Amino acid sequence: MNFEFSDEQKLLKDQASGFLKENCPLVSVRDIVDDDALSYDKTLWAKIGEMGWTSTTIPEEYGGLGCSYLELSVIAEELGRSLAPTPFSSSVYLATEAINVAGSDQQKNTWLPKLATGEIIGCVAVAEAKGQITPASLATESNGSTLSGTKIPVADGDVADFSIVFVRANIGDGASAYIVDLTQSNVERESIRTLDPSRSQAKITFTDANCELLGKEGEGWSLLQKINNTAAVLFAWEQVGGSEHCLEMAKAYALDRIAFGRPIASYQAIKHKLANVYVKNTIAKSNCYYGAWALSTNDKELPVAAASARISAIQAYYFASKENIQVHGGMGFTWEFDCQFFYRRSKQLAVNIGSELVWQDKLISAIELDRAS
Amino acid sequence: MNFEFSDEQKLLKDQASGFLKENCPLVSVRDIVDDDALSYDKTLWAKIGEMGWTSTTIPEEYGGLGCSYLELSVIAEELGRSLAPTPFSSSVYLATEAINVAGSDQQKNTWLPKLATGEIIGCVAVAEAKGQITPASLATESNGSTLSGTKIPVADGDVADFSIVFVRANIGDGASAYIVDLTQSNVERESIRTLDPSRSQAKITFTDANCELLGKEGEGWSLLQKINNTAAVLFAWEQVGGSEHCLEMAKAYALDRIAFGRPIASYQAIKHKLANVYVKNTIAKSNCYYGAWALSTNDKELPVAAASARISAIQAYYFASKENIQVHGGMGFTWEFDCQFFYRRSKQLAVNIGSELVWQDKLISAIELDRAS
Amino acid sequence: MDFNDTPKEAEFRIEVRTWLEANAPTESELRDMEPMASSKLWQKRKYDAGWACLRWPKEYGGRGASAIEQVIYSQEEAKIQTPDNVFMIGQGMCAPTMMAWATEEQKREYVPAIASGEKVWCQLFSEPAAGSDLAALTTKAERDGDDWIINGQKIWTSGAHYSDYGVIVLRTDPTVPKHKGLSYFFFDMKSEGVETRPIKQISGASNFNEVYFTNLRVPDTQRLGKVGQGWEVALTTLMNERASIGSGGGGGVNFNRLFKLAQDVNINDKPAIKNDVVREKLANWYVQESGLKFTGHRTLTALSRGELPGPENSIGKLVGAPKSQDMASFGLDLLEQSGAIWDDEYSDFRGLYQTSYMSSPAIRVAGGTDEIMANIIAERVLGLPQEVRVDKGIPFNEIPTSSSVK
Amino acid sequence: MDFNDTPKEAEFRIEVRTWLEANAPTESELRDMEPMASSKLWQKRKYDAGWACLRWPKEYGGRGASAIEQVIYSQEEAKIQTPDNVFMIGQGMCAPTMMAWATEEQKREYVPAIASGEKVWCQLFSEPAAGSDLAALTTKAERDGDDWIINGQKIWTSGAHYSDYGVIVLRTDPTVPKHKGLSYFFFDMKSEGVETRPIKQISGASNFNEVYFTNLRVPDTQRLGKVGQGWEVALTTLMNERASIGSGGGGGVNFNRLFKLAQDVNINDKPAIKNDVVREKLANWYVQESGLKFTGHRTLTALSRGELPGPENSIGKLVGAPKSQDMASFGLDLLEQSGAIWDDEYSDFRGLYQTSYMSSPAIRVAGGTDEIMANIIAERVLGLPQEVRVDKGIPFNEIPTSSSVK
Repeated sequence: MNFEFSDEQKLLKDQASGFLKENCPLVSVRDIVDDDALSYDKTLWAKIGEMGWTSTTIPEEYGGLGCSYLELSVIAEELGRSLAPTPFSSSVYLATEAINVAGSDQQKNTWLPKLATGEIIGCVAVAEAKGQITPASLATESNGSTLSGTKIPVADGDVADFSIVFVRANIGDGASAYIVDLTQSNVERESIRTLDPSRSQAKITFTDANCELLGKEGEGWSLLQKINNTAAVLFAWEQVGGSEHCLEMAKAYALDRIAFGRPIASYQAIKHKLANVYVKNTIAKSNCYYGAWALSTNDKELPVAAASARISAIQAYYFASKENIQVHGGMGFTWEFDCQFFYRRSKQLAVNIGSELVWQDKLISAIELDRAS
Repeated sequence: MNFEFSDEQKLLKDQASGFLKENCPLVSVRDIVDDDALSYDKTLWAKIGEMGWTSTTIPEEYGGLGCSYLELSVIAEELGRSLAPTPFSSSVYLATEAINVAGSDQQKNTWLPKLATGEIIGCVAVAEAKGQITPASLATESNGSTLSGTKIPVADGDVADFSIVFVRANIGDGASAYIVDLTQSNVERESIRTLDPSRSQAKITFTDANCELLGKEGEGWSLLQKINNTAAVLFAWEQVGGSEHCLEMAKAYALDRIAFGRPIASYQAIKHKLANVYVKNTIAKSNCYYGAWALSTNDKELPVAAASARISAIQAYYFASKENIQVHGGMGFTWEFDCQFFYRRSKQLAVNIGSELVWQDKLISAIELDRAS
Repeated sequence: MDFNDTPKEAEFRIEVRTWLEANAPTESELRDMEPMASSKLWQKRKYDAGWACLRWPKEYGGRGASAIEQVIYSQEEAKIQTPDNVFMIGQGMCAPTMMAWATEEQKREYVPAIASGEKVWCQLFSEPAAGSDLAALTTKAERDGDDWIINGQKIWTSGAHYSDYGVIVLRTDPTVPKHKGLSYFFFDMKSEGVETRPIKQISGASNFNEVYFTNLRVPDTQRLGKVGQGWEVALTTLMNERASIGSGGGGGVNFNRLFKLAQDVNINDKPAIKNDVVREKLANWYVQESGLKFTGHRTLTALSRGELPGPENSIGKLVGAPKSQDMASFGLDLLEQSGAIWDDEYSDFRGLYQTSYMSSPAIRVAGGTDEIMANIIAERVLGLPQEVRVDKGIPFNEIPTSSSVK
Repeated sequence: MDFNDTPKEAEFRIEVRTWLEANAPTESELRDMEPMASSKLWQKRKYDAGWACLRWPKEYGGRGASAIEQVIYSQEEAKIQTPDNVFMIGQGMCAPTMMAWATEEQKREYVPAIASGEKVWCQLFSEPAAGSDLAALTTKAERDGDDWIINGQKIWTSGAHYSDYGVIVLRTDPTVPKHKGLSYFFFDMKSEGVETRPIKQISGASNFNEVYFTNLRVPDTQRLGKVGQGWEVALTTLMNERASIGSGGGGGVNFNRLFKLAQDVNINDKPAIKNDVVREKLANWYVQESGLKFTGHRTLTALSRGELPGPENSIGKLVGAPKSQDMASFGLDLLEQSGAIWDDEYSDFRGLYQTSYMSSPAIRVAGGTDEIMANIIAERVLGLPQEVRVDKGIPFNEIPTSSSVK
């Protein structure tokens, strides 16, 4: 039994932690939030590219490090802990993954080396309106060489260079995926104000935009499920990193804040609240370990492992981030304090690739499938 | 605004409370539980009949008091508080109600006067197997004059004189209701051991048993819904009475029990637990008030009011009864202590006329219907 | 049991309604008026006709009415569109304290002007290191002849920036146990030495202020109660605060709105309202809302009978605040990716769920945290013991403080 | 990261498996044997072959093995059918305490007999008025020459009725602060003056006993630690209890069983597993179970590396116990009316859900209540302050007691 990261992976985690403490303190998250004109931290993004994190799981033949998802997991945890305001998740967990999984050799050669260095940013465009998206609800269409429609919101769509766009298909699973250069003139982009201003969202209108099929026609929805499973594990690591940061903040504040002559950390209402945060974080983290293992070995349990990690991480982060504010009392809900950033991020991550509700259903479906066979 | 019982109703409640404290202390509940041969407290039942409680809502022309459901509500609350081990709910809330609502003059004349005095006991037989019962799942059938099939479990079916039996119908709402004399030879009855031995359950096998249609053929399911709405409110009052008793017990124990030199009631874990019990009880009780009002005025909001009372009362009683045990620590789960009786009863009442799950769905359906019109 | 007024109440309700219909300010009257001017216009009109602060004695600008008459008036006024009420703190908390503790002369001078809306008052109690533990406040008043010199900082003061007067609790002796060293004053908010700064909340709104005092001079004649009796006076104010918070909750999202959202968005290509989880959650929230509503009805019934409602009222906030937060969070989940948008142009439902998600943390704290509310129910309703107090009887300046308090 | 043994562990596992396959008691061997005799037969066989109490030193009957070897052995033994283990308390708690505190002579006399299963031991700590607050115990030992005379009552003693020896903490001085007045002994359970009565639980089972002492005589040579040092000795025992409770939970109902039930019963004429609420609840319980399972894997990994797992283990019981209760309750709801039956003949699933509903309250209390578990996590894992202790430094006989304690 070796259910732990290797020493090298732990070293990588320590390096990531140190790097982000220096290059991404909470004050730099605040800078992005406070300035509407800033979509992400460009300096940080450039350095992340230099560190090679964007290339972690890209095969060496395409300029990547060819590392496993275990390495990417430890990076994700630290990115989540620091709330790094970058398009890392869109570009690395989703767009890179989509091309890596479904791209032709030529597509891989075109995009992966640049994604590896971080010189270009990718994103994924699925949503078109409020509520859950299904193939049947997609309005965006393509004739194979151009596509038209409006996607909203697209995480990091305002800063990405290209997007994987999911459009309606009348065959197969009902959807197809296309690679679209977002810098072309047939693409109109607009930044949108968001619940979590440290992560940008966009509205993108495609009008006969040039596009290139990724994978096969009518296999887009399956591709999306596949990359969402990967992203679910990595998002979960970010969420756990964030939850743990919340616990540290809440603990530090509760130990310092005196009420009625003693630290509020000495009251059971606070002690048990923090114990519950710890419990939820531990449950989530242990599920993340399993998710990382299943991802790294491409185990057939991945759908179950990914859903478990995501559900428990969503629950842990919501609880940790809201109770962190609560422990901070009046200060917690002031703009001046940092508690808000975690609370915002917890929801941004929770709705980005399908909410808790969607994944609970997915988990049971995966188990049903598993037990039926 | 007069959202309160009248002085006469309050007096009735005080009388009921006094009567039950004297005639139904917890030790007599224990007697019924400890002795497998005892299905209910016959002495208490006889006295309840003498008090006229069984006749509360029966019209005067049939020998009843012709009182409103408000009077029955205050009695129900006290019966629930005392855990009275009698077939009151089956006979009064369900069987009496069914005949009162759907019976012919002759049927009313036959049954109601005897139900009023408590000399006979009625019950309702619906369930046939595990899980939720629907018209389509009913196997019991009737040719109009006899019926055959097995009902399990039937609350108080072993001690009742007659039952309203719900059978499959191929017209209307899919079910018909029949009155069946349980003392006839074509009916075989067997007492079943129960989760709450203070309330009896039976298996009843009908083999060409003589029966008499109640209401119209193919209108049985609607009748069941109607009497279940009434029963939901009255059950809820019983549940609230029980929940409040749990809170009193837990409070008294917590104030007396010393740990680390002070009463456990001084620890926030216990204080907040009891505060939460109080909150849930209050929510449930206020919904019960509304349910009682809607029932007494036969308001069109009754389906919503009944479901609200039932859902909140189920939740309150489960929480109060399990946390009462928890507050009592090791003593709480011993046979010697009385906490168990409330915990058992809370579940008996929760599953008797459709679980929380069923009523949550009903509530939203009623609201949908309401808003659509 | 019925929902109707008694005949006497019904008669009063008609009187109220008749007056309101004839006198409520019209849209054209208020056009181009600043919000404060609108508020004052309406309050003055009510006052002149005897419809301000109904429960107060007539000599201080009230009507000498009963509690249930006050409720009926409020219900009726709530049915029509009227200007915002900026007088609530003055009328709900400051004036009752003045009536209980000020000299007869002061009452006649100040209280009617609160009823008429001529003067706006605010309440300055909380401090950065004295929230739930209010009596730990450190802003000090030092005697200087006939005046007191005040230095320090208050926080969470609603309406400080537009108030004419404030009531304040100050530490006049740090060497005695903490509840003993406090005194209570009222003062002119426009005085020199008072600086008000808005606090920006995470929702973007600024409902509260910080107020800084630098050698503010307050005459001793504006002290309420004796020196050292400030805590007792403050309790008068706070008791009235609890009463006026009522069943609270607020926060925008409620059952009706979430029900509509669930009809409006899809899960698996079907309206979300058809999803069993959505139904279950909505059902649970519905019964909480109806339970609170009917608890309110029971309170009104008590009022109607001349009884005083007890601290049971705290359940409104204790249930309502986390409910708002969870409902907002669930609403965002139903919106899926769109939940992350909070944009005037693009947010569905005008950003209701996003706004509520970001506002609800404040509701769980302001006016007493969830934890304090649970304590109140445990101690005052159920009669359970108070928390162990390690600061009892210890001189205030020997009690440990948070490191943030210099 | 992988789920496999290291080569050394794999080798050891094969050795264990080989021995178990060759030596596990066969059905025919055990036929007609009393459960206690079966247990003793199997334990003795393990002991003789060096497979009992693996981590203990060889001189006391163990194997001198590592923690991970112990785990591997347990995993392998769990895979085959073996007689019930009635030695857990003696081996898990009593023997480690003896090894830490007894004389060399006593260790050699008593400990190997625990390993071999020749003698069964139990632990007598809790009392009716000393549960979570164990040190409040009042059962007293009074010195009489070379002996101590013991009077009082212990409770929650598993296995008292079949045990040969017991370890016990007693009050030897009520006039000093409570932790200072305790002493620790071991004694012969078959002595005169010891009376054991089973406690009937609400589930109908009797897993615990009350034990009454009337002038029980215990020689002073059977004292472990000094007079007044009993609390310190008891901590040795308790530390080992925590370790052996592990991730607990138990209680019968788990995800797999509830999943099957949901396939088996209908809601609205469709299998309950198709209902979204059922799916949501099952999903949430699944992630809790898998989270606990993988937390256990992380603990095993630490053991495998020779590290000591910490009090994080408490989360198993804290999560698992209320989960069992809620799952059982939900299972009964899915059964609808049938949920109220608890009858050998008629209960579905052999009464699993009913049994679990009635057993789970005990799980939330035994071995530390939910509230104590949360305290342990808050204090020992997160380092938050301990509860305010009003009984600190006060002579034991001046501390208030529950009215139930005469």
